[in-house]
Amino acid sequence: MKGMGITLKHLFDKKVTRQYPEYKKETFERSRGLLTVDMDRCIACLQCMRICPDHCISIEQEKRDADGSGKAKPYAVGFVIDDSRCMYCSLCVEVCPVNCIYHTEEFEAQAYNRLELARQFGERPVDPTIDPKPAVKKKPKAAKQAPKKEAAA
Amino acid sequence: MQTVLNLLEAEPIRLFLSFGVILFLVLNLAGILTFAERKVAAYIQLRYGPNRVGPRGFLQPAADVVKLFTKENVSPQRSDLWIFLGAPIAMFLPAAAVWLVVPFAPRSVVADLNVGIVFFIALTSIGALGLIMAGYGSRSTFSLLGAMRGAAQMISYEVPLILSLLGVIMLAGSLSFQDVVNAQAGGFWNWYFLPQLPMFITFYIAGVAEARRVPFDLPEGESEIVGGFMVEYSGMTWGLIQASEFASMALVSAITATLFLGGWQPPFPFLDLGNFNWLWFAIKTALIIFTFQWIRWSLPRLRMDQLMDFGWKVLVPVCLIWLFVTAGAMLAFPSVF
Amino acid sequence: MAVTLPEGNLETRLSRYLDGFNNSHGIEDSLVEGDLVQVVVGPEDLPAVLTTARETLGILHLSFITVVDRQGSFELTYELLDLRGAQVRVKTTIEGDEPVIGSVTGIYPTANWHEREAYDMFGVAFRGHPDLRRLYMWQDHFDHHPLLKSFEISTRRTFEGLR
Amino acid sequence: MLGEERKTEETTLSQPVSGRLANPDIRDEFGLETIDMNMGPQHPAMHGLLRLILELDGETVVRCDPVMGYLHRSKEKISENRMYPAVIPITDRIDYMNNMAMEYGYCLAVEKLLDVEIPPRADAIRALMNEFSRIMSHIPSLGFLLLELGAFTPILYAFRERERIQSIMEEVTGARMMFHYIRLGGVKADLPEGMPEKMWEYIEGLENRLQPDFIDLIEGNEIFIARTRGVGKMSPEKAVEMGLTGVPLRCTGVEFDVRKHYPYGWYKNLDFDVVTDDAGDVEASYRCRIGEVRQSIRMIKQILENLPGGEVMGDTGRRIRPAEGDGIARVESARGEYAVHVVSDGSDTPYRVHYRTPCTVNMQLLQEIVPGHYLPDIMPIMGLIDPVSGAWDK
Repeated sequence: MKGMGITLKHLFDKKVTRQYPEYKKETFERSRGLLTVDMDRCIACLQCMRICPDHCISIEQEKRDADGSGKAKPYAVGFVIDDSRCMYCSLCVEVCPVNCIYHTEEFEAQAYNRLELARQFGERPVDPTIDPKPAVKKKPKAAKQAPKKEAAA
Repeated sequence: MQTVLNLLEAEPIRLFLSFGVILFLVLNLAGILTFAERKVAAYIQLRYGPNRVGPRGFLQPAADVVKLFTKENVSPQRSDLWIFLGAPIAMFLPAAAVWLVVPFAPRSVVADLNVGIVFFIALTSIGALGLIMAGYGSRSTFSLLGAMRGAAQMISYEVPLILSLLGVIMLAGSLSFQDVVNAQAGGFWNWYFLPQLPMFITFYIAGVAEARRVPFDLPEGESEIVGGFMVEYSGMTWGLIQASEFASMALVSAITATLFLGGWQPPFPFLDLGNFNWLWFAIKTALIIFTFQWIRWSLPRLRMDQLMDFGWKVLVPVCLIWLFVTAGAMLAFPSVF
Repeated sequence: MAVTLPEGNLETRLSRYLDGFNNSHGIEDSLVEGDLVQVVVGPEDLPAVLTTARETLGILHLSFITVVDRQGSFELTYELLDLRGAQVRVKTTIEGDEPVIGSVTGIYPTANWHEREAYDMFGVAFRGHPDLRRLYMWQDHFDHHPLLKSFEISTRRTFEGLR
Repeated sequence: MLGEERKTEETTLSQPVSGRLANPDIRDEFGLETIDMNMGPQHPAMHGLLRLILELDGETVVRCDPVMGYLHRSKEKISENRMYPAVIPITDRIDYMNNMAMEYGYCLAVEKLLDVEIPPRADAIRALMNEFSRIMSHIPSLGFLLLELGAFTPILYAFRERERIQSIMEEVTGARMMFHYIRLGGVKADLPEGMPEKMWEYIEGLENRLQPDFIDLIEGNEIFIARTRGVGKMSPEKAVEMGLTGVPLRCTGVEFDVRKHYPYGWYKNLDFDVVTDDAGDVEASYRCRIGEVRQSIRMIKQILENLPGGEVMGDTGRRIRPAEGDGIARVESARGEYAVHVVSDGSDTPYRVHYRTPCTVNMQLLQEIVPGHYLPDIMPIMGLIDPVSGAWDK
């Protein structure tokens, strides 16, 4: 029956709930919110698309001479992040060589339609329902060469 | 004007009118108590509770009722429909009808029956019927288990409930609530909870069990049998069951206040408020309701066998012993009583 | 405490385990490394080896059973712990597409659900299992064993209709 | 494919359900009929999505048959199709109450195959976060136990603590639940500025709050004792036979803790006790959990006092391709022994990953000890095992 006293004491304690829409939780420097892309810096290396465990990033690539250097380089004309699949693991952020994809402090992603959650960044929209190339299972070169050597020997 | 008042006080009209008033009060009481329950729960659990509808959430019960009325009333396909739909009414009406004999203030009681306590006991027993109807009618194993538990529990706890009243009846020498309250006049040392302390505690515990509150809420037992007898109810039938639960909780509190805590009698004679003595009654009832809620949010639930053990092996013997003590004391010192 | 757990030096215990296996069974291959004893046995010997492990050597805990689909053969790993710092790993390989192996539920009752899982995911049938039903997948109208390499999964977004 | 075996399965299924696991002593004492009842998968008190097929004789359970798979997401198959680093956020989702241990086990297993040296500071931070994660899982599980007994309040006190730890975790890792903090070769980032002091302050506060909010409120309650003492009682032989690990094993008196007996990482340097209890019932498991929270607090203090300096990430190279072979590692998660078996074929993705989650194994206990108990006792027994839906279904 000791518990009764404790509950009575808590009756007058300070309340700990936060009133959500008025008071939003503080975000930290490392908090992983919605992803966003700085398209000026993107070099369309497709590393984020490859590492993504959920295949939520689709990039449409094109050879284009964007910086006027006279050489046609890969250029991302379409870039879509599908928030309905993203699990905020931050792998794409770490893998990006030019730091063009990063987390914002936004964390409220809601929509009436799943398609609205696919956010387009490029100049041309990409259909998010079409699957990006899944992670290809590549054998390392050594493993591929080994049977050949045996055959040769 | 005077004739209208006289007409209103004429017997059949007065009864119907005041019964209407009581029904209105009880239905509102259920709403107010849901709100109070949620607020107390929230404050104990370090939350704020409902605070969006109306100022500080006061209109939350109204919003709940609107929601319940607009919800579809689903009944299981193979249920026994008449019994299924009759059960909430069979539960609500007895709980509301007992309020007829509860004295709110010196003159304000709907029907001052001279067998008021018997009326109270008789009508609370009917509550078990509604429970069994609900469990049987909805044709679900969970409901059936809940109803069986509920019937067993309510019938077992009826015994200590009645036994614990006997002491008060002996002391007051009457079965009328009004007489019992009058016998406790003159300050809190005259209230019956002092000479009848074991009976008071027994009545309180049995009352909690009758109102099916934690730790005796086995018929509902939401973590075992998912709401028990009312698992299949929805919409306003569910709301009616809920209203009857709250009404019977308030009823048990009111009866406890009447029989053991002096009803509308003020704790000290100089605090007599005259016509406003019903305030004392309200305060006492509210305090007891608060203890109900406090217990509910602090304690876990008993198991069926432990519940039965507690009822039959602890409460009933305590009542019987104290009954003999009271009777012996009345025989030995007739001058005191 | 009614359970007797092995005591003593880790190295002596490991060599005792290895000797125990070597003395009573034909072991195809064995390895001692760190706190690990690894033995490779034929599939028909496996229940007998585990009986030795539990009854004679007193290794009380079966940690898990892993099945690896090697496309044409199945590799089973039984990981045993003596709860005091030593691991014993029993490996066996079953050839063919319809693997059947003796159940060890009589020796280690905890193997019950491990074997049900292996049956569910790979179709490995355990002879003498008391209750060989699927553990995760639904019981009827599902004739696949999802962790086989021949069970292709598609990463295509299959909820177009829902969008 | 498996014609004959499939037939055995069918015959097993076509038998009357009541014949298989029932305890014949209890049933038909008076020639009564029993009720078949489905508890779950949608049941307000069930831990996640578990369906129990119960056979009841009045309130007494005669047979209990757990049916799992309602949250099966085939983590093992998914893991086979992801690159090694991309599996870590998936392991997070296995046991969503104690994610850190899930990541830790997988990383240890892959690191056995990788040629990488873990810096000592990374090891210490891993152990530190792991202990926080254990507190984060144990304290709500006490609350769940009380919730199942019908008391609603302790769970909210428990979640208050969990939320506060989650805030600390968010500041360190970036997420509140799915941390993805332990990486192959180390941890994602060093502790932020001023974090050790903050953790220290929180831990001291928790030590003070543990007594009133979780011990007095729960143990100082006669109804709690009446409901849990002697419920789910099992002998140590039974517990070892059933392959139990974690609290269900330790509450019977068998002293086994992976951190102590198969030490990994920074736990080799820490001084702590294995909390055991002799009773082997639900009350004993409650006391074990409280004891483990105290041990975790002790460990966190030790780690914070001697936090080594240096790097937090070992050099794994850009592409992670472990050597061929088996990598097996086990850690002590909040629920028991969690083991990961990674089979590598030398490519970018694992050939096979097997997760040995403690919940799956501990849940076998249900069909063994529930028959003979009353229906309301099932819930405390679930509280003893404290399973997590994501972990038993993988």
